Amino acid sequence: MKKIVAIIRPNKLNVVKDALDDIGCPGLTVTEVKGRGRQKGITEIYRGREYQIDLLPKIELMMIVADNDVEKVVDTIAHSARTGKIGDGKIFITPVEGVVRIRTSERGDDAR
Amino acid sequence: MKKIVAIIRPNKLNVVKDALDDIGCPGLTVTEVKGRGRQKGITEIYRGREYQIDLLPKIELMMIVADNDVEKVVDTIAHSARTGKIGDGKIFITPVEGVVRIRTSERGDDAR
Amino acid sequence: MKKIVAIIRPNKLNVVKDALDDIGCPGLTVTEVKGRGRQKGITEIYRGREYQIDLLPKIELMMIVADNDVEKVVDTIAHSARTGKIGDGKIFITPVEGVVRIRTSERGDDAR
Amino acid sequence: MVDAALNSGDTAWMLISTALVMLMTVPGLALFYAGLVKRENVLNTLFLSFSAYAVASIIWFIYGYPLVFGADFHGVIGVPSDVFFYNVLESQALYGSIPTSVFAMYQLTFAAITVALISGALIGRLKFGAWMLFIPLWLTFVYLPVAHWVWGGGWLSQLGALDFAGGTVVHINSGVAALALVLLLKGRRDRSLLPHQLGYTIIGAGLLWFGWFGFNAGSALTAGQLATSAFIVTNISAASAMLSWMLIEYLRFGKATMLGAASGIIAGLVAITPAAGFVNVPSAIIIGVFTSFVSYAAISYIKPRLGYDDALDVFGIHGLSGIWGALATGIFASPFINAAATGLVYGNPAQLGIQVLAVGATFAYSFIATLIIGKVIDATIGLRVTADDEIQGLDQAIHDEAAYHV
Amino acid sequence: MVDAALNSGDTAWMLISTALVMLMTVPGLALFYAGLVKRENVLNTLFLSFSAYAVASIIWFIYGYPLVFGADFHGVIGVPSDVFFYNVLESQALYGSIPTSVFAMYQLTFAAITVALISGALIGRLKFGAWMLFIPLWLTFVYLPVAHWVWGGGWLSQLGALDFAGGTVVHINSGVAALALVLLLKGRRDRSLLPHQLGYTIIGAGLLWFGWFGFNAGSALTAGQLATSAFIVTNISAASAMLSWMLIEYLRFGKATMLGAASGIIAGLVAITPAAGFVNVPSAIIIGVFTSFVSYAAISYIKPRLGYDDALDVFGIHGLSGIWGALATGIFASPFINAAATGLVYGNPAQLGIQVLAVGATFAYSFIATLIIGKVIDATIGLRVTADDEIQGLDQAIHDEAAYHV
Amino acid sequence: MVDAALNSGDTAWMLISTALVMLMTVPGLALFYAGLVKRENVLNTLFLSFSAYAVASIIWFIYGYPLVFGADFHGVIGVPSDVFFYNVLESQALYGSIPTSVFAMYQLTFAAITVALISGALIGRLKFGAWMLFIPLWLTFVYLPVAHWVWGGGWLSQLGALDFAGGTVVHINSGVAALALVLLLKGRRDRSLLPHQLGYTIIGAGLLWFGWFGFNAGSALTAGQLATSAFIVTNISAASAMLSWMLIEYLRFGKATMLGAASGIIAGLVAITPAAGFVNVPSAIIIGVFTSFVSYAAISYIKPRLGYDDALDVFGIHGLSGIWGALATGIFASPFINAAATGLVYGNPAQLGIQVLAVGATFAYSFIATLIIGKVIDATIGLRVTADDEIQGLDQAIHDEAAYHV
Ligand SMILES: Nc1ncnc2c1ncn2[C@@H]1O[C@H](COP(=O)(O)OP(=O)(O)O)[C@@H](O)[C@H]1O
Ligand SMILES: Nc1ncnc2c1ncn2[C@@H]1O[C@H](COP(=O)(O)OP(=O)(O)O)[C@@H](O)[C@H]1O
Ligand SMILES: Nc1ncnc2c1ncn2[C@@H]1O[C@H](COP(=O)(O)OP(=O)(O)O)[C@@H](O)[C@H]1O
Repeated sequence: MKKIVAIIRPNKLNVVKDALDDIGCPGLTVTEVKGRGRQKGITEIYRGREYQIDLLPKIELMMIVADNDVEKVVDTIAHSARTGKIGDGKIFITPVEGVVRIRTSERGDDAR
Repeated sequence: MKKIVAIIRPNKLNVVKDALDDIGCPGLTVTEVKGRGRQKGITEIYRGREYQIDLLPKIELMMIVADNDVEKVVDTIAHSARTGKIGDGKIFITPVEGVVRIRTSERGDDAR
Repeated sequence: MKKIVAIIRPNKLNVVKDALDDIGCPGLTVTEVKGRGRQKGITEIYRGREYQIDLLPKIELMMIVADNDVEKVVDTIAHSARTGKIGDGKIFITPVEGVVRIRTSERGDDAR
Repeated sequence: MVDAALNSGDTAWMLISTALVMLMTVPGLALFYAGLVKRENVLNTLFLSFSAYAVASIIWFIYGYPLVFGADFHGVIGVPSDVFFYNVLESQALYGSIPTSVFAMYQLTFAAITVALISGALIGRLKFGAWMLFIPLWLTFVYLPVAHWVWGGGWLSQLGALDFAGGTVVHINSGVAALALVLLLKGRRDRSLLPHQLGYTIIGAGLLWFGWFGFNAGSALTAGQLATSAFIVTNISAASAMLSWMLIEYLRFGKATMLGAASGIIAGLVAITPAAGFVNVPSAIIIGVFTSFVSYAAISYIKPRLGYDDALDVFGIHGLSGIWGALATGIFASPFINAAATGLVYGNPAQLGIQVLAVGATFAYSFIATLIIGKVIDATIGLRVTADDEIQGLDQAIHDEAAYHV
Repeated sequence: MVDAALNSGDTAWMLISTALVMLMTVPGLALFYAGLVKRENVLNTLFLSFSAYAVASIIWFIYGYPLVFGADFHGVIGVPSDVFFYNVLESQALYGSIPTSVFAMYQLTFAAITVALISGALIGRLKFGAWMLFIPLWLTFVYLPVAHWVWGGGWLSQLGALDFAGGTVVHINSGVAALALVLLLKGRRDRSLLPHQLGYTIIGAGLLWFGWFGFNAGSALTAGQLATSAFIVTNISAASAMLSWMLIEYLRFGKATMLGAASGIIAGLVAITPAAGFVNVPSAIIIGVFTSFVSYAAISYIKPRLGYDDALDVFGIHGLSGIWGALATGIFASPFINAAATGLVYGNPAQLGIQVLAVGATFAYSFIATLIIGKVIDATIGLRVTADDEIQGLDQAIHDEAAYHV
Repeated sequence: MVDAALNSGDTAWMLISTALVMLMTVPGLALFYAGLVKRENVLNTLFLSFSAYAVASIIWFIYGYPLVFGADFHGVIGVPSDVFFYNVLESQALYGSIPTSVFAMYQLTFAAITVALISGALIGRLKFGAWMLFIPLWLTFVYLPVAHWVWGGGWLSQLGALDFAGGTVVHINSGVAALALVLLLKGRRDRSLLPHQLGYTIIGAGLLWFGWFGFNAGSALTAGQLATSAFIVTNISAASAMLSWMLIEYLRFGKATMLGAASGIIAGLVAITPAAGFVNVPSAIIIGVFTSFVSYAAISYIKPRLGYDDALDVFGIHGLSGIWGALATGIFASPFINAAATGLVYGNPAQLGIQVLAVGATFAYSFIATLIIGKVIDATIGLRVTADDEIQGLDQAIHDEAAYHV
């Protein structure tokens, strides 16, 4: 089992969610975050003064998936979240050692 | 050392926190998240139109614990967060390679 | 590649961000979280009644960095986020198995 | 000629006073309460005030107004006539120097806010259907008679009870009803008062203070010296009570809170309400300063000890500051301000006795009648939501909507 | 002597009524709309109302007022005179018992809110520059003539069309203009109505209800029986429509929503507007109850079927409840309330025919003229923002600011 | 007979004007400021305005009113009499056609908002205790004398200085005091102006605009032509200044901001305040358009260059637009609007000289006296919170509460 964390554009959330539905991996957890990478910040003006806002709003998507679903899920996210412009975000894969479903105390792959 | 991430119902946070206190593992970090799994979404009505809200509010609990506390902590969370109904959430365990306490720069187990 | 997660004081965010800029590691993702550790909570009063607020606001900083940058980044965060008082927070290092840049589908180190 | 004595200045003042009192409920009180509740109960809280105003608006013109202000029937109730406001607008009748209809409309806004006030005690666990049933029952069987007794020529007014703008009729009445219902409803699972957005409460407090000028100074029914006098003492009592609440907090905790200050404002406005047209500036300062001690003590010491869950302190603030105000009227009423009333300090101790009687009668009647209404509703459709609905929050559970979306 | 007939009570009432109608737009309507939109479009939504008010304020005194209320020119438009309000303040002229200038200022607030209303349909995708151009064009070519026809002595008023406070001039006019523009603008990418902060909408609804007393009762132009009568029916229609909207939702879903109740309030206020000075209490209840069915049906059944993206339902609520109100005026106008008007149920069916004509003429003129103005703007500077700007949200994209910062 | 000349229309207008000016501070200005600050300072910011209003309410009736409006003592101050408003309500005295007491109450709201305005410059770092001490000191030693000089028959009014509704007494006075205190207080650690919830600021701006009609048109003290005239020019100046601020931003950045527009509204209202009862429509447009240039320049160019940390631009907007308005009154005052005043363009250049003198005297006195008061407070209990408190945010640090809970 792997943990996949993807940082995507906020307005891509719905497309990505639907795409993950279609490949049969609906389970996910979403967090509102802010980030910076290569995308440069934006400027806001208040009473004639410019403020550089360098952290831009993003959405973090977290999914636990079976080992052999990793490729499929990563590809699906990468594909559906892409605009081709700087700021599209990243996907990170990290190892998972155990999963428990709280409702039933099932463990392991079944618990996802 | 392990990192334990639990996704639980928002209204279970206090019970879980207290239970973790009782077993002597108070340190934790909490994030408001939204998620979907098997639990189906809810419907909201605005001016006669229904909206499917498929991401439900959850709380993400993150804890770094010593290897031999993992079982205890996981059991405590699973037990105190359970309602038995769909939507109770998941616990994920992942490896940790290092911990630093910012205040003192201590590293390793002592830094938790 | 490693994933570095740091829990810091909210008012240290700007200093830490600038310090990371200076060492050439700008990419990061930030989440508003709440946490408890050794720092004891605060008390709020409403109409003569006291409430114990034991979860204090913190900022979670997440960065994916190359293996040989880990030390540098950890030191920089630890140094710039320190006040020396309880509540300064923690840094956790976890392994990463893969990174994908959504915009280009590049993988591995280049994708950071 | 019908319009012979119509005074356009008085009428203008009553029109705007009516609008001001309306604003106190919608959205003033609604916001004041909504800011104090959990994020998950915001809309339900607003809804309780809005629906109280709407239902009262209809009932008042169907049969409410004549039951209060119709010809007195043995001191108990008005004789119903003019149902559906039949022929009142058409007749162009006058009430003093203003149209009868503006007087009726002005009085409606008092009936409406009285019911809405009760809701603050009940938030977080009351069935919405129970509330929709409670409004007409309580208005009919509690508000209308009590208002008749005090303002409509009923037995309390015949005895000479003083209530310039509603200390008894509005505040004691609603505060006591809130207490009675809370005893039936029982406490919430989570009783914390962690306001989800205090800004709403502050907007509400501001609009309440603003609208209260219509409430108290409008009760003069003319735009002249009496209205002005009521206006001034209303303002200074609110200010005094705000500062005295801050002082209490400062003495106890070393810090003053904004919610405390807002609570003091409301307590000060409540306390001056029955006295507004009868007292001078120094008396108003005393009334205001003291009322915060009364309400603060009730909320901080008595409530926790007795254990009833008056969620937003309707009994503590409206009930008790209302009682203090009603008594203070008997103490401080000055014949130099208003020839119609003389209190204890001007040599008429009997007035205080009458005030005690009016307070006692209103307390007893409101408490018992509300208990009966509550019991009936509980036995039929039930008062309380399910535990699940309470935990999930009422906005989602019983209205299918949320106050905020990201 | 010029001031001979000036009545200070009437003048006081018109001054405050004017301020009340101003408050309806700024910040009432602005907030009502802003609460319903996405977090990323809040400031832009507020800005559309504020800029409408500001631009109308200038235009009105430069040339707007005389084009409506100047000497009639063949029933079509007023003769422009007194540009820049030249010599009007100085002349101290009277309009009935009040200064001409307060009448002019009062009327300005109607022009301003009419344009601001339109913006609700357009949010989330309209170029700001296009709006800044639309305001003067639409005011000049649509509002001023229609207002002249109905209120300034133009052909509709010569025919005897009734519109007490703006059912035709304000609500049908703005609702239809909104529909026309929406057809040009096309739908938003994301049409969901998930209000980002319903509390704003509730504050807005409260201020609108409050301000509407100035709108409708102020239209009596005096502080007397007629103002009072309009005040009462305004209130009861709003309350009735709120409850009937709740009932519809309850019958359909088993639950009532706060946004539904707020929508009902607005629909009830719109519907009573043309009738406010002409009908009695029972008629107002009927008008209010029925109007929620009209607007609810439009929003829930017709809009989805036809597919136009009237974002915040300006046509559905203001257009259609406005039409119902205009017709209802022809049905229920009672000569016992106002000798100036007799409707169908009091034996004058012809009035209904005149109302149909006024509705039809306003609908057709507003629709076609707005379409032309919209086309011209689209062909020159363009109506719609880029897809990128729409997705990013207009606050950031076209104003470089954000409504919230953490 | 005492009431012989009481005019109920004028009295109604003054009662409601008083309530309107009260609403400007509580909660208008409080919200306007609170929306602009960081989430952690919201309640403290609200509290500064509320406490200013409450303390002023008490002081005014204890001794403030007679010091301003009592018999003139050598042009400097009023002779104190009637402390605790002794016998004023009871005497039922008249001030022109209205009760003396409503005039006194109306004037209180001006004193209160003047102090509250100052707080905008100080937010984020001022000790609460220092503020609670500053209010009575500043009112007593700065506001009361200056108000006496200009409005109470003091030396400036004897010289013929014009200030219809408070350009000098309220806006220059508070703006300059803000500047003086800021120099003592020093800058905040974090000077960014990233409004945490601009919606509050917009509600505040709307209520300020609404209330300003009471402020300016109420200053006529009667409901007639003069009030109407002041009402109209107030509105058009605000609208003009809003549009001109938008234009400046558009020329500089290609985009207009909602906060800019709101800032323009306030600047336009401030500038017209001293001139409101003296100028006609075209002059008001000029005053409004130009004032945004004045305040914008001050905020964008002068402030950063000089480096003082006037947090919410009290000096930049109230101080400088107030000065421009006071001078503009000397330029544009038209004897055809108000026989009492003739300005430069109507052939009386001396008036401009008098205005310059009044501005200079107020500036100098307010600056120096405020500096002294500030120094005294700093030397005793201290002006500034600890660095820790500032960083943590004042709501938590000094009030133990938070504006928002999830
Ligand atoms: N090294 C990193 N560690 C953690 N988060 C990162 C890192 N680099 C980028 N991110 C996240 O990804 C988001 C998009 O990155 P960015 O570099 O702007 O886009 P792109 O990958 O298209 O060049 C950032 O806003 C940030 O949240
Ligand atoms: N595969 C997954 N990856 C990440 N988060 C998940 C996953 N499955 C479930 N979750 C999280 O757990 C929450 C509860 O899951 P759900 O399936 O509804 O409950 P249960 O485990 O009781 O069946 C979800 O809302 C989501 O936040
Ligand atoms: N064991 C832990 N697991 C997860 N998060 C923790 C843990 N211990 C501390 N934290 C996070 O770090 C923050 C600061 O910790 P604290 O113990 O107060 O400071 P310090 O490390 O300076 O003693 C906490 O608020 C919490 O968010």
